[in-house]
Amino acid sequence: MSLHVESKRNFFLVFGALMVLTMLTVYVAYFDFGAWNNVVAMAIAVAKASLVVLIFMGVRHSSPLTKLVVIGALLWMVFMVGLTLTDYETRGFLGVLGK
Amino acid sequence: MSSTTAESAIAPPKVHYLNAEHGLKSWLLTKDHKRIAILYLISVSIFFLVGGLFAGLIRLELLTPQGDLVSGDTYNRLFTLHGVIMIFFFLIPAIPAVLGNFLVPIMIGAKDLAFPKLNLGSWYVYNIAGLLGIYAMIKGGVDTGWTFYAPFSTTYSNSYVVPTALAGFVAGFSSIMTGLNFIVTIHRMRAPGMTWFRMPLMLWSSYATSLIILLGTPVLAITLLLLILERTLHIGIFDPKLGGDPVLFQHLFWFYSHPAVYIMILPAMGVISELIAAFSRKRVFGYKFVAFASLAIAVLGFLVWGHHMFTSGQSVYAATVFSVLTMLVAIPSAIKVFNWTATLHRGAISYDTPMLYALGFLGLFTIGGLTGVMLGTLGIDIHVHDTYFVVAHFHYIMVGGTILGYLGGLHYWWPKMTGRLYNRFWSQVSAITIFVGFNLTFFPQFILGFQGMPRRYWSYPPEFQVLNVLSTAGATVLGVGLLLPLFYFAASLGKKGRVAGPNPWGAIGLEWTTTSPPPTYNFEETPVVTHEAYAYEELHPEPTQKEPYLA
Amino acid sequence: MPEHSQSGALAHHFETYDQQREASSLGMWLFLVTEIMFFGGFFLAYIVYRSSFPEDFAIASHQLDVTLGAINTAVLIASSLTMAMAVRASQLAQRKAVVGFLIATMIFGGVFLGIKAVEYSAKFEHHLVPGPNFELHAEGANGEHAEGFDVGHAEMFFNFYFGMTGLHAAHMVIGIGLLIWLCFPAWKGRFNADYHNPVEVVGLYWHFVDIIWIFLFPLLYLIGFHVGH
Amino acid sequence: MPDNFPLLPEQASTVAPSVDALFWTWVAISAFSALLIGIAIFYFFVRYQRRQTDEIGHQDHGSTALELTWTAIPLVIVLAMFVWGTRVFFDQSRPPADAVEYLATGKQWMWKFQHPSGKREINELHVPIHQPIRLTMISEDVIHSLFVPAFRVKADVLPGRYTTVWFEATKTGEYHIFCAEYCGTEHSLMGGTVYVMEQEDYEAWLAKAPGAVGGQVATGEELFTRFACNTCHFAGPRARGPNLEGAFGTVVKLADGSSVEVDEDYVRESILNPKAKVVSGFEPLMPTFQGQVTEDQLLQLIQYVKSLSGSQTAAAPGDHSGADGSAQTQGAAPASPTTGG
Repeated sequence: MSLHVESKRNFFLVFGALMVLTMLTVYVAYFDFGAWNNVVAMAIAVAKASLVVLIFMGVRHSSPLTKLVVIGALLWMVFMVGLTLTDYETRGFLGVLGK
Repeated sequence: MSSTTAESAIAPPKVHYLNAEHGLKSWLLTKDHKRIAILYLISVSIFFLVGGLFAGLIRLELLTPQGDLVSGDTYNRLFTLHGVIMIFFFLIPAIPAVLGNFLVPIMIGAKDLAFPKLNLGSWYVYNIAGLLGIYAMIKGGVDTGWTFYAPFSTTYSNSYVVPTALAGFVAGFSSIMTGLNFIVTIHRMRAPGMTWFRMPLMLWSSYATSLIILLGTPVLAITLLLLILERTLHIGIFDPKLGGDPVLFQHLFWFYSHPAVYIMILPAMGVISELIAAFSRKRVFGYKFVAFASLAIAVLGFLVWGHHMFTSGQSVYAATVFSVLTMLVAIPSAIKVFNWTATLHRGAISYDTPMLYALGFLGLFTIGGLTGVMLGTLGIDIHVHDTYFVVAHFHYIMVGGTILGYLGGLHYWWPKMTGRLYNRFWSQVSAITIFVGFNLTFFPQFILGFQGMPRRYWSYPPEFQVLNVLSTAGATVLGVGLLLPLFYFAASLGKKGRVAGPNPWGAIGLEWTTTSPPPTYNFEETPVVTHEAYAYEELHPEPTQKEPYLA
Repeated sequence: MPEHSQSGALAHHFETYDQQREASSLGMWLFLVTEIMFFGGFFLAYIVYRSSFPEDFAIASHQLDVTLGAINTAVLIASSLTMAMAVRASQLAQRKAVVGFLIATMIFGGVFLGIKAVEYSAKFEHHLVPGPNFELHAEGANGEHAEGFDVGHAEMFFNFYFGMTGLHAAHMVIGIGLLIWLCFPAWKGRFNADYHNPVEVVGLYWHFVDIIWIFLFPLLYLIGFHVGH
Repeated sequence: MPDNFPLLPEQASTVAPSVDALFWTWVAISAFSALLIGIAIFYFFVRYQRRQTDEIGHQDHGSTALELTWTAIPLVIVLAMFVWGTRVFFDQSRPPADAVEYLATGKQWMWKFQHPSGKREINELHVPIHQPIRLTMISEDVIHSLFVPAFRVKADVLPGRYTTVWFEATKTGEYHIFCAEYCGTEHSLMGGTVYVMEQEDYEAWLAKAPGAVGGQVATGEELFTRFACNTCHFAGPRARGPNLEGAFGTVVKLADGSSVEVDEDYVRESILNPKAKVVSGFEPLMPTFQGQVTEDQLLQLIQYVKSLSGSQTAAAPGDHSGADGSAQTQGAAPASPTTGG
C-alpha cells in the first residue's frame, strides 16, 4: 500500500461542509417533522461522520481491509440495536401481559 | 519448511527463549510472546485451582438436601466466585493467552506478535483484574451470580459487587489487548508463502475468537460500568424503582456473554483440529469448511443472545426470532464435528495423550452441542431454563470442550514449550480419569434439570439427593484427574525428564520445524512456506522420537 | 529505544516500514471498533429509554444550552481539521508545521473542554445534576406545559447526559495527553514518509472522538428541540 | 415409557405431555446422532491405528457433496424442531380465554398468592383441577421466576411490570413451586407447594379456610374508597379524573396527543406515577400513591378497575357475591372459585 497524501484543498472543503451541516442540523431542529425528526437529525449526523471517516481519517484511500473494519463495526451496531429493539417494539405481541 | 531428519540433534539448542536472559526482571519485563505465554500459564493455573476449590465446596454442600455445610449466603458467594473466576480468569484467557500467545506468531512464521508491549501489558492488566477479584473475595465475596442481574446487583445485594464488576471490566481490557494483537498479527505478519488457506486451523479459530473479543467485550465493559454507576450513585438505569428496565441489563449483558461462550470454545476447536491432524497424520477433512465454520460461528454467535431470556419477560416475538437464529448457529459446529470425524477415516492414528483428549472433546462437545440446540428450542427451554439441565449443558461445553481442548493442547505443545517429554502412562491415566469423572459429575445433572431442580440452590427437596450424590462422587474423580498433570508436568522439568527434540510427534507445522524450546525470535531465519497446512504426503516429517516415550 | 534504527524506528519484529505502519494503523482501527461498541452500548440504553419516555426526555433536553453545544461542535470540527493537517505535515516531514498543527489541535480541544466545564457548572447551579438535589420544573412552571411530566425520567436523561458527555470528555483528555506526548518526537523531526504512524494513529483516535460528538450533539441537544420553539 | 420411569417429573398439566413429547423426540434425535458419531470415531480409532512410527494417513481433501449433505440434513432437522418447539411455546404462553385470573406477588423470599375470591395464601397455592388458571405476577423487589416443574411452565416475575404464567392442572396432588431466578440469600428456600384438588374439594377448602375477606374485586373496591379514588374518578362533568367505568381495555387519548391502551401496566403506572400519561382533557392533579400502596393492593385495585369494564378477566362473577357472603358459582367459568364468608 503506497502512502497517499490528501490535498489541503480537500481538507478545507470538508471542513466547510461540516460547518454547513452543523448549522443545518440546528436549523432543521426548529421544525417538527413528526416521526421524521430523528431520521433527519441522524441522517445529517451520518453524513458528517462519513465525511470525517472518508477524508479526515483517510479511509477513501485506505486498504479494503480498513473499509471492511469500518463497515463491520457499523453492522455490529445494527445487530445490537436492531435485535434489542425487536424485543422492545413487540412487547405484548400475544396480547398477554409480559408476553 | 524443510523436514528434519531422524539423525538431527535431539539435544535442545544452547540458547533458547527460556535461558536467553536470566532473572526475575527479565521475565517481568519480557516482550517475548513465548515468555508471556508462560507467565499467563502460571496465572491462569492459579485461578483455575481457586475456581476448582470453590467447585469442590459447592459439590460437597450439595451432598445432602439440607443446607448444612455452609450458610446460604456463603453458598451464594461460592457459586458466584466459581463462575466469575472460571469464566473471566480461566476459560476466556486460557487457550488464547497461553497456547495462542505461544503459537500464533510461530505458526505464521513471525518473530513476535505485532505489539509485544501491548501483549505484556495485557498480562499485567489481567493480574490487576485478578487482584481486584481477590480483594472482593477476601473482603467478604460477592453473591450476585456471575451474571450480575439487576436490580439485585445494583440495589439489593449486600456484597462486594463493585470491585467484582470492576474486575470483570478490567479483565475485559486484557482480552481486548490479546485479541487485537492476534488480528493484526495474522493480517500483517505472515511469513512469505503463508497464504490464508495455508494457515493451520488453530489460526482461523484464533482469528474468529479475536473478532468476537473485539466486538463483544466493550459492550460488557459499558454494561458493568453502568451497573457500577447505578450501584454507587443510585442513579436510575436498570432498577425499575428508579425508572429503569432490568431486562435491558440482560440484553446488554448477554450481547457479550453469549458470544463469550464462543470466545471460550472456538480456540479449543482450533486446538482439536491441530490434534486430530497431527495424530492421524492427515489433512483435516474439508479444511475450508472447518475454517469458514469458525467465522460463521463468530458472526452468528452475536445474533442469538436472547435465548438466555426466553422466560425473562422479553416479547414472545423476539424469543421466536432468537430461537430460529440459535438453530442456525448449531450448523457450523455440527459441520466441524463431522469433518473431524471424517479426518480420522484412513488416518494413521496414535493413542498419544493429546489424541485421547481430542477424542474426549469430540464426545463431550457433541453432547453439549446437542443439548444446546435442545435448549434453543422454545418449548423445552421454558421448562428447563435455570435448572441443572442448563448447568450440565454448559459444563459439557466449557469443561468437556474448552478444558479438554486446553489440556490436549498443553500436552501436545508441552514438549515445544519446555523441550521435555512428560510421562506417557500417567498422562493417559489422567486423560481417562478426567473423562470418566466428568461424565459422572455432569450427566446426572441433565436428569436433575429435567426433573426440575433449579440451579443456584443451596438446599433442595430430598428426592434429588441420589443424583446429587452421584454428581459429587464424580467431582471427586474429576478433581483427582485434573490434579495429576501438575505432578507429571513438574516431573518432566526435573532431571529425569526426557528431551523431546524438535518434533517428537512427527507433526507438520512451522512450530515443529524450529528447536524445542524455540529461540527468542522463533526461527534462525524467516521461514518460507511452500505447502498448505498438514501436507503430510509432501513433507513426510520424521518424528524425532522413534517410539515417543513408550514405557 | 534500542531496537530503533537511527533513521526512524523499525521495530525488530517487522520486516519493512510499510508492514509496521499498516500494523499500527490496523491496530488503531480495531481499537476504534471496540470504542464504537463501548459507546454503542451506552447509545443503545439511551435509545431504549428515549423511546420509552420521549416527552420527559425532550423537556429535560431543553435545559441544555444549544448555542454552546453548537459552538462546541464547530470547535471540535476545527480541531479535526488541524489534526488532519498535522498528519499531512508529518507525512511530508514538515517539522514545524507538525508541531504547530498539533498545538492548534490541543488548543481547540482545550476550548471544547472549557465550554463543557461552563455547561457543567450551569447544570450544578440549576440543580440538574442527578442525585438528591435534582430539581426540574417543566417549562414555564405554570402547570400547562408540565402535563404528564415525570421528573424521575428527566433525571434519567441527565444520567445519560452526564454519563455520555463525561465519557466523551474523558476521551478528549486522553487525546490531549497523546498530543502533548507527540509534540516531542515531532519537534525533534522524527516523522517522515516512512515513519509517521504515531501521528497517524493519534489522528484516527482524535477524529473518532469528534465523530462521537457529532452523534451526541443532535441526540442530546436537538431531538425534541422544536417542542419549545 | 416416560410415564412409569421413576426418574421423570410428574406430568400434571395440559401442556406437560406436549413439552415431554418434544423433549423426548429431541433426546432420540440427539442420542441417534451422538451414537452415529461415537461409533464412527470408535471404529476409525481401532481400524486405522498407527502401526509404524513414521506411517502417515491417507491424504484426501474432503468432499463438497458430503459437506453439503451434512449441512443440509441437520439444518432441516433443527428447523423442523424449531417450528414444533415454537408451537409448544405459544401454547405455554397464551392462556385460554376462559382462564381464571389469580394474582401472585414475589418478594425476597416468599410467594404471595391471591384467589379470585380474595383468599390469600403464602407459599401455597390451592387450585381446582381441569380449570385453566392464569397468574398475573409482579415482584416487590428483585427478579424472581415462578416455576412449577410438574406443569412445565416458568415465567420471570419482574419488579415494575406484570408478567403471566398459565396452566391447567390435570392430576390432583402436591407439586413443587420453585423460584428459578436467583434472588439472594434464601433463593433456594423461596419455594412452596401447589395443591391440585377436585373442584368440590377446592370449594370446600375455600369455604372452611379462614381469612377469606371478600373477592379481589371487592377488596379493590374497598381500597378505591379508602384511598379516596372515588372523589375524583366518577361519572359526570364535575369529575376531576377520567371515569373508569368501561375504561379498561380501551385506547385513550393523552394530553400530549399520543394515545395509550388502558391495560394493567398503564393502570399501575397511573396510580404510582399519575403525571406520566394524563388523559386528554384532565389536569394533572392526581397525587402519587407511591409508597402508600403495596403491590398486592395495586393488583386488587386493577381487578376492580377491570370489573368496571365487565372484563371477563376480572373473572369469577362470584366475586361480587363474595363480598356479601354468598357462595355461588356461575357464569362463563363454571369451575371458577368463590369465597365463603
